[in-house]
Amino acid sequence: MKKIINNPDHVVSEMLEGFAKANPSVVYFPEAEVIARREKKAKVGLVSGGGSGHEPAHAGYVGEGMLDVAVAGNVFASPSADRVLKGIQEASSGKGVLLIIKNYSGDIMNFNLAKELAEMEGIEVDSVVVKDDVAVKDSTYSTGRRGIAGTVLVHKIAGAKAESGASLAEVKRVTEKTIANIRSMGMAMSPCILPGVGKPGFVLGENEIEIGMGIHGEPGVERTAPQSASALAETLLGKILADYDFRGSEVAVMVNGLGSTPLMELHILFNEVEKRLEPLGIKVRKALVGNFMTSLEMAGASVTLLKLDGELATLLAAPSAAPAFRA
Amino acid sequence: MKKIINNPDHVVSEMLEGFAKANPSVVYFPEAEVIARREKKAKVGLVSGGGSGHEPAHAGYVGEGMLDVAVAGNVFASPSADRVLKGIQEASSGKGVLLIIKNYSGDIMNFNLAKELAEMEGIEVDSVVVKDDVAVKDSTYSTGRRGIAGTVLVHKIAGAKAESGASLAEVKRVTEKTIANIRSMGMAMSPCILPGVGKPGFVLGENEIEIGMGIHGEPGVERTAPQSASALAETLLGKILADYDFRGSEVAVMVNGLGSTPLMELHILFNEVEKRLEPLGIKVRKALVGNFMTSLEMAGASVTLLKLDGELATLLAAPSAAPAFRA
Amino acid sequence: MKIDAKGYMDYVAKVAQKLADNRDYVTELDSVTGDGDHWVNMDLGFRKLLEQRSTLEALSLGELFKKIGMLVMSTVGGSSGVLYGSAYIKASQAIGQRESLDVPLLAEVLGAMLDAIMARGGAKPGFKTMIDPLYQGLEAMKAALAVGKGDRAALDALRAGSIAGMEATKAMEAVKGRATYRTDKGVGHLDPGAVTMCYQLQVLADCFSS
Amino acid sequence: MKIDAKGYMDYVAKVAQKLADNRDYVTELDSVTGDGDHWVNMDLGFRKLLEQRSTLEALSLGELFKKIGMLVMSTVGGSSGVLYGSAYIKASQAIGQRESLDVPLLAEVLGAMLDAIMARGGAKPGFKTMIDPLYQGLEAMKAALAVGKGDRAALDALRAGSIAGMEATKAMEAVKGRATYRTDKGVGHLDPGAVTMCYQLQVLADCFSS
Ligand SMILES: Nc1ncnc2c1ncn2[C@@H]1O[C@H](COP(=O)(O)OP(=O)(O)O)[C@@H](O)[C@H]1O
Ligand SMILES: Nc1ncnc2c1ncn2[C@@H]1O[C@H](COP(=O)(O)OP(=O)(O)O)[C@@H](O)[C@H]1O
Ligand SMILES: [Mg+2]
Ligand SMILES: [Mg+2]
Ligand SMILES: [Mg+2]
Ligand SMILES: [Mg+2]
Repeated sequence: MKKIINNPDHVVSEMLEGFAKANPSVVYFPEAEVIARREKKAKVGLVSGGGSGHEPAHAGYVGEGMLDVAVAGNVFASPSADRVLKGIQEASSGKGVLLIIKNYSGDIMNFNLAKELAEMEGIEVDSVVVKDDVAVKDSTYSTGRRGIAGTVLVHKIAGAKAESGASLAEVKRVTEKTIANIRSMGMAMSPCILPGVGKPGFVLGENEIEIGMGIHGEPGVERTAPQSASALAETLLGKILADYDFRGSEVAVMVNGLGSTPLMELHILFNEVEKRLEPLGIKVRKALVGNFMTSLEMAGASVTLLKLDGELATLLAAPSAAPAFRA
Repeated sequence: MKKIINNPDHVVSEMLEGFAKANPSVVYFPEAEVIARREKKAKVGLVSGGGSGHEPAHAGYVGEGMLDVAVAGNVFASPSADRVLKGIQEASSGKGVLLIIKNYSGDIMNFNLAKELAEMEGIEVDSVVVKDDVAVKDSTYSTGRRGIAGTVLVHKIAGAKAESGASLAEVKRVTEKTIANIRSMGMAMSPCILPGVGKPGFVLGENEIEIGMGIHGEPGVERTAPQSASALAETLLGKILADYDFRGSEVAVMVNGLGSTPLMELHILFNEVEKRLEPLGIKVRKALVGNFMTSLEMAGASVTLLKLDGELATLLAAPSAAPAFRA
Repeated sequence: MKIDAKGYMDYVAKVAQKLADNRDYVTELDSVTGDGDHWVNMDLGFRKLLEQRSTLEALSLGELFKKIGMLVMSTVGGSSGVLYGSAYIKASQAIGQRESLDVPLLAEVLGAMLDAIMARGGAKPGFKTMIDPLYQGLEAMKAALAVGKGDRAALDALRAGSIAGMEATKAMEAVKGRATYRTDKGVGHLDPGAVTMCYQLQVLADCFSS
Repeated sequence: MKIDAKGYMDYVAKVAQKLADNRDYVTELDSVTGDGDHWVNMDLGFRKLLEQRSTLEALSLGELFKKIGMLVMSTVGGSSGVLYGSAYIKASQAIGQRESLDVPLLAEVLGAMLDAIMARGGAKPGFKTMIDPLYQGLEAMKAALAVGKGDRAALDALRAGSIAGMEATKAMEAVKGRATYRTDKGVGHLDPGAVTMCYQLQVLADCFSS
């Protein structure tokens, strides 16, 4: 394993230390692995977070117009409730705090526990759960769908709404609307290596890719032979459109790289996705192509579609000063 | 080889087609593989470019406050003179055009030929050559130093100056000053695969990294065992500081990923670099950590230092709307 | 057959060793059905406890459990961190002022842990989680105690039950946790959290017996 | 021993084949001292020429060379694109209105190409580039013609000289191009551009001889 690190136990703290030095607009709380805006505002506080290894998520999305606080867990492990509690405290200005949680049992449990602890301190806290990954069947009984790259668009829209001075209930409403209208589907071509493990978590042969693999290398829906960009766009979009009818609507499209897939390939994939939308009467109002929610050095990509109405389109286009999402 | 592409012969055109669709602020000229700003201004035109495979360079740096035009060659091959000529024509508003060339013989020959052709058409053209890579000994006799990641800072500063309405001579002066004060040093941990070749261009064993390798996989200065982030910062900074005395100055620092090195590791490396600068009286005024000048999916990173005076610091901080460098 | 705070930290050290010995196996299990970090998480937690061994040994038993709960919860994160954290905190309440664990108190403590894990994660026995070995081990142990079989038999029942519960996860369909993302719901694969839970119960029974 | 436009395109097809047969070898050479794309570049250029074969064959010889130069320059890019492009354009001027290449005109054409490459890239014989086989081949050819040895002998001299020039690059230190980035300046490795130049000169001599 060749990684530019010092000690697997310290990757998160050294990364965030470096991140805060490189971005003077944030402050770093080392005990809690929390990154928060330096300038606070009286507004609804937005807290997100999750396991590390998905950079620039989540710290990169802290900034005016987006999150107030990102809470980092260890690599691929939800941050603990006490860290999230610290995040809530930092985000709170008395107007309530909204937690944006990705749907993994670890995250749900830790964020909910933190919410209870914060409420005991008198902070008003509400939460939303992002579950955009159509690779997994939705279910109320079991854990259900994962939250993946679409979360970044949720951060953006919630952030713009909160920045506008809206109430906690209003921010939550718009955030839930975003979540209801967003779908993603991904695929992986090579594994990633956890710093503490030192070898790949799974193997994909020279002639295999995995459709629907999760951003932590959780299993996907099928292994196929490598496909052309065109066939891949067909496959990924096909799964998304089978789940949600985007026909005739305006959308935001995100083509997200998982880590080691070159931007060249992401743009080629986006080109193929875009070609298929027009004939369906789907209009791309905003496109995002890049590494927004990664899985360490995994190769692969995901496609996300978000249906926009006037409100969501305006919020998506609003300014953002977050280091990894400037608009 | 698993790549998200359709046909190795079409990677550049499909990528740029996708890029232009995703970024409405630019237009794409397919015959010449040129990306240009949609809104033109009467000002000195700035043209850069080079082989493809270094994304987001160079198209990602086209936008208000940065380049006017990026000209793309085939993967790792300089764009041909006729493409560069088209780029110059698009960038020209009658106030002269400055070419920012990276120091490779192919680039030098093609850009110079294009310059001659444009001058025959009556366009005033001047050029600068970036050679920031201290891995290679400088020399006036031979090809000399390569231009690598530092080029992005050159684009930024030249772009801000041109945007201010300065004359061609003034823009050139400030650009040359930037070039004179910039140094980079990189290292690679794994190879990249040219789409037209389909297999890695070189092999690095599980226990080797290459210090000083170029952004096209050109040979470096030595192979060593993998090093900790701390040792690596020492090695790379050591080579830079041995070449140029940055002590006591204000600098911009860029830690650039070559493609598949996670942002996590780049921030850890930056953290180590930063720690070493303070004791030398070097003050980090601006830090950039990310993938700015890549080598397809190569793993590795480079460190760049640019000495700032008041003029350069102001220009570096000026606004930019380029998709890959928003400030 | 009693374990005090110091004895409990000896137990912690033995679990740490048991985990260290099974790094690849446990990692592999979580790689197949989950995200591959379960061993890293557990190892991190137990190493953290050992780092603080001298401080921890000096605590009362109830305080020790509370402190372990807090440390595990905050160091580990993820699903296992919050679940074990909640389990230890709830167990510390069950222990109260008592200064050592005997076998009947152990049954109480394990019961409190089971309740806490189920309450925190919303999972039940049969969901293919760390709950299964704990539930089946504890049921067997309680049954042995109920018919007055004595400590040693109760510990043997705990051992056998937890192994059975762990092994039963192989055939189960996952309802909570990452194995639910598999189209086969993980059927045919052991649950990693059940395996490490089982390790802990085995080592615990051994510590009482020795 | 004459080659017209159609004959020249037959030559182009043979070079394309020769390149296709040596893909891994040439790629490997540029991977060692350069950036690994030399074969891709040359292959792209020659495939482009073949795609347009019917149009190209219909041109006059001078027009053909000019068009080849433009196509190679714009399709290939990189160092080889601009160097071969310049070479062919300059050669088309040397050809002027003449409709076929004979051996003496070939020497003139190669001389024009050599001048153009040296002028464009600023390199000289001995700099470890594509220039070396061309220079040594042409020198040998001209020497043979000067002493009136006849076409066949002149072509043999071209063959032998270009091979010698190509092989000599192994021991040379690079002054221009990517091999200069190596601390050893590429000493011990053949220059890829010299190898493909040599291929072209060999195939050219063969075309004249057959
Ligand atoms: N809701 C839950 N209730 C009980 N146990 C659970 C639950 N979710 C997950 N687990 C257990 O946690 C284990 C995974 O732990 P770990 O890998 O450390 O966390 P994560 O799943 O967050 O990566 C699973 O194998 C399972 O035994
Ligand atoms: N200045 C120069 N003059 C003559 N030949 C050169 C010069 N620079 C490079 N070459 C030749 O070009 C070859 C490399 O071509 P190629 O790989 O296609 O381009 P690039 O170096 O731009 O990747 C070298 O092997 C060398 O023979
Ligand atoms: Mg995890
Ligand atoms: Mg090249
Ligand atoms: Mg796990
Ligand atoms: Mg080359």
